[in-house]
Parts: sequence; C-alpha cells; structure tokens
Amino acid sequence: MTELQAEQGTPALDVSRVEAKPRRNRDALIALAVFVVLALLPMVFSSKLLLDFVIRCAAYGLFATSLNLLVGYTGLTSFGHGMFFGLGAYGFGLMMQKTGVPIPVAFVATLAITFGVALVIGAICVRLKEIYFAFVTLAFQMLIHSTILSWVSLTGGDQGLRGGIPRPSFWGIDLSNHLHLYVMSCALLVIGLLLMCQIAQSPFGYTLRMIRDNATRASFIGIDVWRAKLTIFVLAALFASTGGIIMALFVSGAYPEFAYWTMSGEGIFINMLGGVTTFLGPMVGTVLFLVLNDTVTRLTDYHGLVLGIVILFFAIGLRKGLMDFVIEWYAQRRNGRGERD
Amino acid sequence: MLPLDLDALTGCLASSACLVTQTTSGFIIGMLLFLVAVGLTLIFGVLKVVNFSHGAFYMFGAYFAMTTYQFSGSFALAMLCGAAGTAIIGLIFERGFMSRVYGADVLMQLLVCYAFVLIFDDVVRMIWGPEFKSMGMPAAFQVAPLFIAGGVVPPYYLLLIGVALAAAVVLGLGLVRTRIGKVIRAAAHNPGMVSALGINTGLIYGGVFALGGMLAGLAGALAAPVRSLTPGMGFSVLIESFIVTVIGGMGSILGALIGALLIGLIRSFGSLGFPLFTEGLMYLFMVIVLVSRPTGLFGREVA
Amino acid sequence: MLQIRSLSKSFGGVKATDNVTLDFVDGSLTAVIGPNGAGKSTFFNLITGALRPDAGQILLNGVDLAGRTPPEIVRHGIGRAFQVASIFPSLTVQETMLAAVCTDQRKAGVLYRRFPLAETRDRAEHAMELLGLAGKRNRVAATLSHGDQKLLDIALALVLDPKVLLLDEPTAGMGTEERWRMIDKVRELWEKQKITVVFIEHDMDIVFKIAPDIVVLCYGRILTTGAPDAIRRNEAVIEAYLGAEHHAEAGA
Amino acid sequence: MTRTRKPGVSRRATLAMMGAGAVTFATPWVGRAQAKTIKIGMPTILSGRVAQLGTSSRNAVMLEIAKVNAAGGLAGRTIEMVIRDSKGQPQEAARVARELVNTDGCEILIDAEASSGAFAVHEVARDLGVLCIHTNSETSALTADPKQHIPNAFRTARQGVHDSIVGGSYAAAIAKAKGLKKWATCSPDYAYGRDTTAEYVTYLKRFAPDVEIISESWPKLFQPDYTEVVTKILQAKPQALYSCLWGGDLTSYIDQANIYALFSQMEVFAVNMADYTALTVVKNLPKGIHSGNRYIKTYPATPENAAWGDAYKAKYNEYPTNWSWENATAIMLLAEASKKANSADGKKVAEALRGLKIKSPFGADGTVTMRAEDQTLVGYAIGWGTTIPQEPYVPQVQAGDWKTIFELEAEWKKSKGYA
Repeated sequence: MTELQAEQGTPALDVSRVEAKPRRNRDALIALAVFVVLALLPMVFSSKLLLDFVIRCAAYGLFATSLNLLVGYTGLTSFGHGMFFGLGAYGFGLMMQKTGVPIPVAFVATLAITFGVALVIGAICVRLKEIYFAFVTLAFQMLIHSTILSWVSLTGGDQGLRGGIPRPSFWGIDLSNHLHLYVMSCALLVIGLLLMCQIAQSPFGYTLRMIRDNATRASFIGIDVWRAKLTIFVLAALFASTGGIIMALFVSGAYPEFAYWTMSGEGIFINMLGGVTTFLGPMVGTVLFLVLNDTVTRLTDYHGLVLGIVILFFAIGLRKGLMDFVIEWYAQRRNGRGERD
Repeated sequence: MLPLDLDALTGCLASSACLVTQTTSGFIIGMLLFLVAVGLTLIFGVLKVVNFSHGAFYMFGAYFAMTTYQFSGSFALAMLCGAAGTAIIGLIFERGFMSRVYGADVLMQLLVCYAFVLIFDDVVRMIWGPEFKSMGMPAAFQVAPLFIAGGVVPPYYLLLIGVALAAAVVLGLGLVRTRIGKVIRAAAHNPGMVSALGINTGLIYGGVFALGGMLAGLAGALAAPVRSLTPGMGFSVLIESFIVTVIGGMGSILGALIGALLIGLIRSFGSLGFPLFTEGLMYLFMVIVLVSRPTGLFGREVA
Repeated sequence: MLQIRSLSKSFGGVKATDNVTLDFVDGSLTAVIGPNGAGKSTFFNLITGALRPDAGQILLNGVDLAGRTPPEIVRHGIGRAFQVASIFPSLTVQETMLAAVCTDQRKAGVLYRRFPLAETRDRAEHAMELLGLAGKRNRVAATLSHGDQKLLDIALALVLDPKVLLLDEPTAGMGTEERWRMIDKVRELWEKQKITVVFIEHDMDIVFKIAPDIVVLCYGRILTTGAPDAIRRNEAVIEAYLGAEHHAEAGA
Repeated sequence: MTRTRKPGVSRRATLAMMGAGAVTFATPWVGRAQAKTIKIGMPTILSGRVAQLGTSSRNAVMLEIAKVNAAGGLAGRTIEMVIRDSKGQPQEAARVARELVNTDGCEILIDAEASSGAFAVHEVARDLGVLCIHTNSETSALTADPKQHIPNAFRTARQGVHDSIVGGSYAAAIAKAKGLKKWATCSPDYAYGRDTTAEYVTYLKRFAPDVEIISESWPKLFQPDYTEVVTKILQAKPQALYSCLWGGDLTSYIDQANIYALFSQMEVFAVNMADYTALTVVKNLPKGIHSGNRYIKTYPATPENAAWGDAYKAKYNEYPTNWSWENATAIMLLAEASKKANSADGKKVAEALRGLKIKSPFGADGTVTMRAEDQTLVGYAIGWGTTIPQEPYVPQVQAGDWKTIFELEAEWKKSKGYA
C-alpha cells in the first residue's frame, strides 16, 4: 500500500481509547446480537439454502479470518494454512469414527492435536521470512496432503473419511439435526470471531502489528519475534482447525482437498477479496466468495472465466479488498467534507 | 505399510544398464521441468513476481503445437508456433494486466495470476473442448529406441534434452554476454537505475515475460507428442517447476537447471526405492532445503 | 557501567572489530567517530546483539551480555536508535509508545486485555513529551517528517528506560539547521535523563562541540580516546581521516 | 505497508452488508416442486481435468431423458434435469447436492461424481433421505460395505470387483497358454487404482497360481510424465503388465511407453483401454493390448447397442464413454421403476427399483438387473479382448461369466467381512 493512503485514512486514535474495557463489552454485545439474529433467521426464512450457506460461512469465515491474523496482522503470508483446516476435519472425523467419544471431547482433543502439530511445524516455519515462509508452509502443506493420500489405512486416502461422521447428541444438542448444527456453527463462528477480535485488539495484537511493520525494530525493543510469530501461528491454526471441524460436520466427512493447497489459495483469495486491513474484511470476503462461487457455478459451466474476470476487477480495478476500498472511500468522503477530527 | 523397496534401488545402482536408463529418464523429466522453471525463475528474478499462471503458458504451448501439427503436419513448425504463440500471450499478459499491479500488495499480483489460471483453463476448454487430446508422435521419431551402455534411450528424448540444454546455454550466454542480457540483469538488481539510464523498463518487463512464456510454451510443445492435453494440464507441471525454482533458488538460472535435474533424478530413482512416496519425497526435499538454506541452493541472500 | 572487553568480530578474514576494550562510565556522553568502514556500526551491532561477537565480553554492570539476543540485551538496559529511522510505519506515535512500554513491562504477549493498557499511559506520555512528539501523537508514523521519524526512533529506545542509549548517527540525512536541533535534543535528553549515551556522528563540528568524550575507531581498532581538544590535535587521527580519503580516491 | 485504521462505523456497516447479502440471495431461489414436472438433480464434474466425465454423463442423461419425456415422463410428470458442476471437489459435491434438493426442489439425485465425490453425495442422501443413483463410482465398497448401505441409494455403474474377477480369469487363461509368469503392475496411486489392482492380482493368482508380481509402479493421478515408471518396468523385464490407468493418463502412458517400444516386449493388460475416449485419442495405438470393455458399440454385438451408440454419436458428434452407458442406465431404470410403481415418489420408486430387471442395450444377455440385496447393477456386459488401431478397435470380446462373478463376489464379500 502506498503512503498516500495512510495519510488519507487514519482517523485519530482517541485518547479515550485508553479506556478499553467498554469497547470489549461493546464487542461482546454486538457478537451476542449477531448470534441472536443469526439464530432467529431460520424462523423468518424457511430456506434451507440459507442455513447451509451460513454454516459454510462459519467454516470458511473462521478459516479466512484466522489466516488474516497471520497475513494482515503479522505479515506472515502462509500458503499452507489449509493444512490446519484439513487437520481439524480429519482429526475430528477420525476421533468420532474410531473412538466414539462425546463431541465436545473430540472437539477439544482435535484442537489439542492441532496445537501440537502447529507448534512443531510453526517452530520450523516462522524462522523463515517473507516469501520463503510462504514456500515452506506450502511445502509442509503438500507433505501433509501427500501423507493423507498415502496413509490409506487411517485416512481412507483420496476417498476421504467414508461412511459419515457419527454425531451423538450431547447436552441436548443433536448435530445430526440440521437446525442444531446451524445454531452450533453460528455460535462457534461468533465466539471464534470474538476471540480473534480480542487477540487483534490485545497488547499481543499490537506486538504482531509491530512485527509486521518492522520485525528488526520489534526485536530491539525487547520482543521475542520468533516466539510471538509462533504463538500467533499456533493460535491461527486452532481457529482454522475449528473451521475444519464445522466443515467436517457439514459434509459429514473429511477429504484430502481440505488439506490441499487450493484450500490455502482460497483463503488468501478470500482475504484479498474482503481486504486485510480490517478485522471483518475476511468475513466480508468469505460471504463474497461463497456467493460468487455458488451463483456463478449455477449460471454457467464456464465459472472459471467469470470468476477470473471478477477477480481481475478487484485486483486491477480496485487494487484492494472490498472492505479496504469502502473504508478508504468513506474516509476520503469524510475528509472531503472537512470533518476530520 | 512403509513404502520402501530399497532392494530395487540398490539393485539398479549396481547395474549400468539401469543406471543409464534411470539417469536419462531423470534428465528427460528434469529438462522439461527446467524449461518451465527457468521462465518462472527469470520472471521472479527481474520482476519479483511469482507467476502462478506459468502452468497455463505450458498448456498453451502444447495446444498451439497440436493444432499447428494437425494443420501443417510439420513438427518443426508446431514447435515454433507453440513457443511463439505463447510468447505473445506472455507479452499481452504482462503489458495488459500484470503491469497494472506493480507496486500494489504482492498478494494482488498473485490474485491476477490466479484469475488468469481460471480464465486460461476455461478459454482452452471453450476452444479445444473438455476432452483430453493427443498430438501423436511424428513419424520421424517413431523408431526403435537407442541402446547406450545397455540403457534404453528413445531418440525423441535425445532431441528433447538437446533442445532444452541448448535453451539453457543460449539463455545463460545471452544474459552474460549480450547488451540486452546485461540490461535485464541490471533490471533485476536495480530497476530504478535502468529506467534512469533511459531504458524502457516496461519493454524489458514485457520482454522477460514473453521470454518466460516462450520457454514454457516450448516445453509444452515438446511435451505434446508424449503427454495428453487437457485443460488444467499446466497445474501439476506448475507445482513441480515451482518446487524446482524454490530448491534451486528463486531468480537463479543455474539453480533452476540443477533443481530440475535433482527433481528429475529424485523421481526416477525415487520411483524405484519409494514407489508410493515419490511425491512426498520431493516435498520433503523442498522442506529440508528451505529450512537449511531459505534462499535455495543457488539463490542470493536478499539484503 | 558499560565495559567492553577485547571485543572482536571478523567477516571472512576482515576484522571489522578488532580487540576493542572500552569503558563507558555511567552518565557519560561519548561520540564514536571514524572514517567510513571504520567499524562503528558493527561495534553498535555487536553491543546490541544484532551480531554475535567472535570473542570478548560486553559487561553491563558486571553482567556479560556478549552473544545474547537483541531482546535480552534490550531488557538488560541497552537501547538503540538506528541510522535510518527504524519505526513502525502503520502505527501512530502514541500507539508506538504505548506498545513499546507494554513490551518493557513484559506484557507484549497479553491476550486477555485490550490495548492500550492503562498502566502504560504515563510512561508513553512522558516519552512523547520529552521528544516533543506529544502534539503529533495521532499521526501515523509513516506520515511523519524525516526528522520526526528519527525522534520517534529515539523515543522508542528511550521509552524503555535504558541504562545505556546507543544512537547510530542521529543526525543522518538532515539539513544543517535540523542537525543542530537534533543534537541539542540529544544533549538535553542526556542531561535530563542522566543515562549513558553513546552516539556515532560524522559531523566533526557537532562532535567537538557537544561530546565530552570521543572514541576514534579505524579499521576496527581503537585509534584513540579522549576529550575533544586532545583528539583535534592527534596526528594519528588526522592521518587516519586523510589516509582514508586517499584510499577512497585510489579505490575509485 | 501502511494500514488504514478502522472507524467505529465499519463493523456495523459490515454486519449490515452481510445481512443484506444473505437476504438478497436467500429469497429468489426458493424453488418449489411443481406437480407437473419432476426435477432430477445431477452434481457432476464439468470443469478441470476430468470435465469429460461430466459432459459425457450429461450427454447420455439428456439423450435418455428426451426419450422418457416423449413417452410421458415419470408417471406422467415431465422430467427437468438440473445439472451442476462440483469441480471435482467432494465438499462442493456435497454442497451442490444439498442445494439441488433443498433449494431447487429436486426429488431425485443422479450422482455422477467420481469416487470421493460419490461418498460425499452418499452422505447427503443419507441425511436427506432423497432417492440417489450413483452412476460413476466403481469403488466396490460404496455398495458392498453394509455400513455404507442406505435404502435410498443405488448404483448403476460397473463395480471394481466384477471387473477384476473377469479380468483376472481372462488374464490367467492367457498366462497359462503363453507361460506368462513374471508380471508387473502400473496403476494410479489412489483408491480406485490400488483396490482394482489388488483385486485383479488376487484373481489372476487364483486362476494361475504360479504368476508372480515382480514390480509395482504407482504413478500419481494426473501425473504428466511417466518416463520413470516406463523405464522402471523395462528394467524389471516382466512378461506381462497390468495397468488400470485411464483416460488422459492412460494415453500419456501409452505415448510415452511407445517410444521405449515397451509394448513389443511384454503382453499388456490395460483394463480401461477399450473406451472410445482412449481408443480414438491415441494416435499410434499399439496392436494387441488386452482390455476390458468400457463402452464399445460393437459389444454386446446387438443391434440395440449399435443403435444406441450411433444415436449418441449422431447427437453429440463423439462416441459415448463408459460413463455414458452407466448414466443412461440410471435413467432407463428410473423410467421402468416409476412405471412399475406408477408413481414418481422417491420412496415408491426406490421400492420398485430393488430387484428390477430391465431390457438394456448394455446387458450381457440383453437385460440388466438392480440387485436387491446391495442395490447395485449386475448383469451388464463385461468382457475382455485385444485392440487393433482402427474401428471397431476391439474386434473380439470374450464375455465374462456372471455365474462365476456372483460366486467369487460372494466369497470376496465374506473375506472382506461385508457378508
């Protein structure tokens, strides 16, 4: 981005921002409101398409937003984030198929597995910078994808986890009921976004911004850059994994495609569509991406062509994600009216 | 089940016939990869763009060659059209689209490439149809394979290795010896200086893209007689040549050559020793190289 | 007290820092000078952990810091500013300060609270006041003038309450008038904060005017140390500067 | 890189936009089934490397639908096909299938997906209870494994294990006659390739016990270059080679093996060779490759089959594929079943489908049967022969014996713990 933009953008940091607590409560309230609206949606619209759509939004949204914690906030362009999406789906699916533990246990255990794997892979990857970080994450992703394909006895190879994922009810929640799954996905999405928003607004979030801007300087004010990068790498992996779990529940299975690089590519693409400079950019991107995908595939066989042209419009026409564009436009308009504070 | 067959591997290493056959087989795989990878690395070296749509150039080269061959029956003309046609596409791609996102976020460049991967695949599907095609081996090469030191080498593959090596040499010498080569190398180091010297950087960028496209197109054209043609065929080639450039070092031509040969040899000997994990082997190798030497075997440390 | 003992570092046979032994007394203001390629920046990089010394000790109040990482060294109290202003372009001045204080308080990894933390406010405020950046607190760093960016860089080091502050050419890239403003600022800070300040400077007028102590480096070695007057008259120093120029001309 | 900061409004604006987006696209597509027509949904692969799978499936379906509609449709209701691309991604296949049923109001699904997509759609069928006919997945487990079994899902594709039994016994006869003891295999490294090869080898060894596998190659699916695999096989010097590569991979392999003169050095058994997709594309087709029939209009050598192949060719200007007959069979069965049930209702049609035997150009004896016990197609024409480089490509086909197939299949099911 150019310096010019920065000059235009930037409404001031209010001194009142120092009083941070009300903001957190406000975010929580907004999240609650969004959840209530989403949860009530099925009463208003009977369309099952909408439910399916929101569930997929939850899966992709958590995935894309967590990727933005790396790409947008820390400047770590991961090309391999999809591996954790896949790991979540496979971990959860396998746990449910093989062990028959209750869903919450499988959920926590899957996150624990993701934590371990992300810690090891992250410890190796975050030492590298810039494009090399991108490459090495990509290589790890392909390695994991290769392993999923080769380890047929466990993963079912290219056919994925077959036979459906059992979904015994717990706490009165029955995830084989689509409505329950919908509400659960909404809850996970909202909680996930709230947590990630908290991370982004925490002191650690600012540590990440400093590393993104100037990692060398960050280390000279006492930040252990490697540790901070590893921490966010692992945290982001956990949220991506949660997205994978939702997806596994939705399709009642797990497939190697989840851990393929196209998944990571889609994540990057979503971020670019929505914009990486705002917290909700990736969420907007997710909605945009899924709407595009769904409408274009139903309208034409040549969806690649149409999708490609739309992407070009964003990349060459706007040169930034939608949210970035909107916010800049908004800021410019405000400046134009001379109401800058 | 561990996918291991070390007996086959050691057995082969002990036999000269096997050694020759597998080594040439590694070279064949490697040299085609090199042609694709060298364009990728050149474009990265000069423009700092990771051209994810490079596989599409390879695809176009193959389709152009097939169509030319069908109409003219001339193999040489088919190769020429494959290379030249793709060069033009490369030029249009860079001047018309890529050049508009220089200076923007690097990810925007990726996005443009991604868009064109989708578009190019669909364009090919529109023009040539979704079914796979085959160009067929020209009659001149439908001859019995040669035997060298007990190893089997088909004449067509000798031609293929020769053309790719010639391209490598011409490219290497061209960059070092010629004026235009020097300008390109200078542009890679310091684009500002080149434009300050009154040289049109746009022309150079377009030229480099055309050159890279041409080489990938040539690879596609050379592959057309032995590989089936489908929309999306560039994809797996892109991934492999990408591994090659990363291993060799982004921006290094020698690196691309060595990297391509290494991958070729890993494939040819890996398929003996690790028949079910050859692919994984390549990624493992890439991880090891990246971790121990992030800039690749021949990459320069970026200041 | 910062004590450097037999510090050495070579790059492929070239000795960039050659057996340097120096003491910086608490509360001193020292200028490090020397011709281009004398190893001044390497010397700073070794002390701050950007480079790993081949041999020698870096003792801060008796604790050896040689070979430690930059974050560790910073936490022991050696702060630095850079020749080219090293800042966080997308953060505002105030955010930069708040985040730096946060780091100093070991709260850079805190997840459950919101930025900025109330307890960081006073120190950040103080540092901005000190450097005259308080009025620009809401400016995004990338939009600051060159001089202000340098000040922000120094503020970043200062806000951590270092015992020793290393400034790599605080006046680099500035006009004459701006230089003097900057160097007055440096002197003022030194007087107010009562910390040890070591700075690299090219402009001899500045050096001789404000630095009570001067260290002259040449080819990685200490040529001499002393007060301005002594240095001004030192034959070896004059030779080194002229000699270096001769070399430079011959090389070109 | 510098970033703009988020004004407080943005969050609310975003949410509003999200909401608006959701509303606008939720409303217009609320499909409802009309009494007069019945919608059949068909997720398939229409883009990417195997787009041919989807297009030839679609062609065959449309060809048959036209006939059924001309004859009055399904129990008087005109069929409307809704065909959508899954891009070959299982999660997309699942989504599209759900959307077809939930939103477009499709009452029946024709699942024309490849293996992993088929399993994904199978789960949707399990979830939604909609009548679903798998038309392209040949993976035996899809219907053979009782854990997979659901009453509303059927398969009209050939089944891997049937293929292997016939192929194995055919190959064993030749192996004995010609003394082929040393065999190599070269199959794509994915479930279909691995399972089919393993089963084939089992039956080959069963009928010709002294056969020995001396070399295995497992190229990746869609691998562009097979040179290392070709040379590896040449090194091993087997007397015979089995391969279940298919489509573009098979033609690449043949082209590349050809210039090493591989085909003159061993007998080659390529089960997927005798399909027009491969036969017509390979420019220098070697003579005498043994192959199982996929779709070929001269086998079964009946006027019905020839007429069907010609009608397809006349309409689409290309020959049908293996997938074509499998999909056509699905529609034929549906039409008969709804006639029998006198209803287009999914449950009733499913009931009628179980055990249904219909006349078919693709039947070994002029009929095919939807076997009731595992709801998969049996009795289709299955045989092996050798290729020649021009039409009719496979002049002589030796038919497989369904009695043997049934016996060995039952045994196989037991050994797998399926029965």
